[in-house]
Amino acid sequence: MRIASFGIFILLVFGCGLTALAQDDPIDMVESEIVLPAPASKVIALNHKYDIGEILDVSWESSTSDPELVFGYIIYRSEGDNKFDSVGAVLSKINSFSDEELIPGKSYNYQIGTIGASGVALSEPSEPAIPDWELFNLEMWNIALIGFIICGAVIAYIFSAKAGRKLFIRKIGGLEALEEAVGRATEMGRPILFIPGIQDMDDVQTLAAITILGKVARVVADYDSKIMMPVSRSLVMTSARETIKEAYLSAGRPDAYSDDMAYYVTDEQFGYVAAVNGLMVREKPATCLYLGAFFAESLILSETGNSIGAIQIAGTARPGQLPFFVAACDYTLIGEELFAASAYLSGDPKQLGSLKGQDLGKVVAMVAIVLGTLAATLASAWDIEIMQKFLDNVMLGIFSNH
Amino acid sequence: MSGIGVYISLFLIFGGLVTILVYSIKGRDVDRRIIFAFVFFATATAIYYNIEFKETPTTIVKNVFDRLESLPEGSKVLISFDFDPAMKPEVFPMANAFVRHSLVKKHKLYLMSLWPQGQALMTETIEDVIKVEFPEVVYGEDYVMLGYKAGNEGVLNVIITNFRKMYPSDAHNTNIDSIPLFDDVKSAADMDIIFPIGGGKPGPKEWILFVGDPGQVPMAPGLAAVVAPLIYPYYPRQVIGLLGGVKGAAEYESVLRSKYPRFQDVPAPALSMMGPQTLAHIVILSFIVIGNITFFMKRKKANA
Amino acid sequence: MRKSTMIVTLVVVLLFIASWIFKTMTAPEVDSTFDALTQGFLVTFAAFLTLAIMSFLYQDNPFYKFAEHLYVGVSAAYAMTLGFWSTLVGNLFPRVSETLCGWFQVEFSGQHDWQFLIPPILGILLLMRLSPKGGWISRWALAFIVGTTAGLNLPRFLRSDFIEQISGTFLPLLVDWEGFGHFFSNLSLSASGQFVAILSNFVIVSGVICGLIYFFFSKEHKGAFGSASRYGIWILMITFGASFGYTVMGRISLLVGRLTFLMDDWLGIISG
Amino acid sequence: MKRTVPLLITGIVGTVLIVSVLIPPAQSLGEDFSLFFDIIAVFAFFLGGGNLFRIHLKKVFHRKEDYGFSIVTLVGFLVTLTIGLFKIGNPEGISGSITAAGSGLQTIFVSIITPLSSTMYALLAFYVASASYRAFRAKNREATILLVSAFVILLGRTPLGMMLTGWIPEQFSIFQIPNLAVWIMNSANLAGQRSILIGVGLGVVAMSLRLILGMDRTYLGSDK
Repeated sequence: MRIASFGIFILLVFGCGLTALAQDDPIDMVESEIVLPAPASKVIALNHKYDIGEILDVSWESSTSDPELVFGYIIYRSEGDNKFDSVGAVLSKINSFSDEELIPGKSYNYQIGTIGASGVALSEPSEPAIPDWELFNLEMWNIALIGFIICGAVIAYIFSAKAGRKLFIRKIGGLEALEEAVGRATEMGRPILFIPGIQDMDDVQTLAAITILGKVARVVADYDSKIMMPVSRSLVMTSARETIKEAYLSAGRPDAYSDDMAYYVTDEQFGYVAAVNGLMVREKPATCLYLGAFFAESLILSETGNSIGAIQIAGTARPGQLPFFVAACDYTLIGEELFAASAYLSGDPKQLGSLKGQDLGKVVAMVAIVLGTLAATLASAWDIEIMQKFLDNVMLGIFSNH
Repeated sequence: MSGIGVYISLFLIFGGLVTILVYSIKGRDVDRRIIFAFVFFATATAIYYNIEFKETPTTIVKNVFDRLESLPEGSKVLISFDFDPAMKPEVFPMANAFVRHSLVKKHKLYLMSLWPQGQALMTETIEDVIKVEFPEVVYGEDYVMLGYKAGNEGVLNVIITNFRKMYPSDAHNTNIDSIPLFDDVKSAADMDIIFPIGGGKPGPKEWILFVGDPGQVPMAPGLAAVVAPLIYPYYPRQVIGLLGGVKGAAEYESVLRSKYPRFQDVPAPALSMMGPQTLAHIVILSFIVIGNITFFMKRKKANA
Repeated sequence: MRKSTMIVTLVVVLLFIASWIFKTMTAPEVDSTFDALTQGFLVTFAAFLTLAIMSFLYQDNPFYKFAEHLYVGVSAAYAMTLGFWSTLVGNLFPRVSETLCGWFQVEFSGQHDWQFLIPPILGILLLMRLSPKGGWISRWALAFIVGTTAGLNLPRFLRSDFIEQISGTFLPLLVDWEGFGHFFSNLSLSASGQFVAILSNFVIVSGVICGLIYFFFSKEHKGAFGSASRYGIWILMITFGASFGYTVMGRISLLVGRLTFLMDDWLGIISG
Repeated sequence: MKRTVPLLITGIVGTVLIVSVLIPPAQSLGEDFSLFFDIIAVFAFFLGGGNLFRIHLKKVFHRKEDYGFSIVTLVGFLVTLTIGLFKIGNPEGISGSITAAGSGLQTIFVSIITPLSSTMYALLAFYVASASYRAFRAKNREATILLVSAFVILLGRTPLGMMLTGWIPEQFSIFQIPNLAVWIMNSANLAGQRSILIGVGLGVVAMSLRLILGMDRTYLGSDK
């Protein structure tokens, strides 16, 4: 209510100001004193779609008077008893209004007042309209559909992997480099440094890193080389120890395992980095592996690794840190490759199935982009109408809510 | 006086770079502390002499300016302070530039934050910019400080449909229903433009996902340089433009100054940061070049 | 304590006091001596902390450790108090208790929303993690947090980062097309020319597709598929280069901000 | 009890939030759950603070190495907490904004938090410099492309780019470094980021689905 009166006040003040300006010309003055602006016409109130029945959308055709002399519109509402109260005001360029916070199921009609210099001209009242609610938001059908397809594919692949079907995953380039790097450390008789990021076990990237650690530790156990793994979370330390121990067990050398291989340093980011840096400079590992979630330390670690001449392999899904790893390390697992590597190595049906489902999503994306681009090109370069229609109604209908 | 100083400093910096090059080619290791000292003095020199450059805005920044410029008086502008002091030098100038531009256009300002530290910075904006430069604006009628709420994207998910549920009161514990600015605002979808300013999580990306796209509200994020490239895919449909890092802020400040002479004398921190920024970029680029020259020379030797 | 450490500490303390006195004497616009003293102390302290952190560049040292430990404590408490006042006092109390509203001087909503007792209960369950035995019950709260994040993210990432990104790539490959003749006669490498616009759209469309191919794991990257994936990785490398450039730019800005504080607010040596 | 209840909670909450997007009558339930989440998030801050307090108290109690610094943490924590919770020094009293100018908390923010956190990140500028000297090498084709692109962006984002290449005629203006930088951002960078975004978006969808369906339970930890 208050905003309505405030709006009217502003519009009227504005109007008077303009009238005063117009007073240089006596004819204008006379005109504005007696002539009201033409009222707005065709006032229509419609139920607002896909809400909980609290909104009506009011629209009208603008006044036919000189736009310079129309300062705005006031929206009046009545609850069926022909007693109209103002509920809002808009500037003259606008010809629609959403009346919110109504009572569902009740009937309302509207009247539009056109504000001119000399007063307000009322339109005919609209037909009554009832705000109503809908069960489904049909505007979201495309999201529901695509979500259904992708989620369905993920679930289906997971179940089929669980049922024992072999799902093909291509060999990941970095994994070969990984084995080579471990081998080189053995040849040189120097240790391998493994950093699983600085996040806790609740980060997917840390989980992927621990999976890969299992493989690396197995090679280390086989070749009898040395692994060092300072970590920044105590939970990560626990799981890392379990993983390394298991690798040594399955290599048949449980006696060679020691708890000192993985140890906790500190939770503090820079404190941890300082400790790892010191370790690198003292022990001079031949191979450094940085796999997991990294932040600003990515660059400090890889720089130090570079200065001691180590082979460095990194992998993270954090796009902000990837550039530093790519520029400074010998090989980098980029983004999803980290997860694919972990799925590839573990053979876990959940990870494999998920990856497959995501691949299907990528196929959908690629096909859609090709079709959409073709349609857009044909439609714009040679004005082919059917292509424009295809683009607007089919492709954008499915792939856009804008 | 300062002219000579500038030349001497530049001579020292570039002389130093050449020395490092010679050293590196000879195969000697340059201690990283020397590099650190180098960066420190190069940047400090440029700050000391206060070198300023002219900026021409790029389209992506100009789009933001033009949109705010073309909105009718009294439009609703929401600015979210989603950053902490660590990001402040980059993005705080953007927040202040948006505030100045909105108030000079007589728009209504809604200030909020998804980061606990953001509210304190919002207070700085209100004390140092709004109260000083725009003494005529009235709290509650022209601008409101909603303050911080915990819950990241959860906050956004509520305000996109219902502001009052998340903010029953403003930062001063005043009931929101008694604030005139909220008379015709039900949700964030009622805003005419939203400036999410930040660079972490939650930040501009969450605003696009949880408010911009579902509510179809024009978004113009102000971004810390680190995340700016990540937001480009949302341009031009999901965001109308963006300001990336101190350069983006400097461009905005320069258009604001040229359009509104009254801002000629207010501080433009981003513009004055571009001098040191340029010098530091040159130093870093030189380091990359020196490093690679050494690298290739070594490799050649090894191959020969 | 070693002798050198003692000397360094002594020098730092003396400098600190000198700065304090100096900043107190030059403090602008103050009402009382006490205000001047506080202002002088605060600016000096902020400068001390800045330099203490920077000293880490030389090597790890007690000043850095002091600053780091102070930071950890203060920032944790800061987030707690702000969360308490803004969300608990602001959003929870007005919905559940008139008494609490009275204590904290915030307006009561007028009705008790009993369902809002659930989150504080879950919150207290979460705090059970601090006790060694009741840890498992905190999983209930954790489950709520995980469920909310998953439920909020799924439809929104699907919409903004998948669906909208796909339609955002529906670009005409021939921009402003008026036939080949027109194209060749106006061929130029101007940044605003037709050729560059066409090239942009071409790079975007092919880049997105080949980038996706690079991240495609169900097929061996051989033949044409392999070439596409290689092109994809080049596009990704350009992207990383851009990120790299922007990151460097951002880090430098922060340094400039800090040095400006030291030189302007503390030392006051920038003439302008 | 220990596993089933959490799995049920995750499943129900996640499903309700997804459904609330599609079904308008469920919208207010979705809002409520988001609010619940926000309130629990505050308790997560308390949990973090409590943990910190416990760890450092233990260090002091057992006189571990460097326990003196733990005292610094504890004092900083308790002082800030007291000032914040009781709004000490707030010019507007208990009902004022928590960060009102001149309040104790705002002072702590300006004089302690600001210098500490921003200097922490400013340190990275130094490391970037040293890394660019010692580690960023064009050692293979990929790294070379990356460095060239970074070079153009770094130059293009400063006035220097224009000074160096401003002489290039309009016919070839795409080779002016600032134009080239903008072009890279708007085309190749956009394409690369978009393909990453689509991939990650799919990953988030799959992960959320697994969590809601209870297929992924790692967040619950082991049964011990």
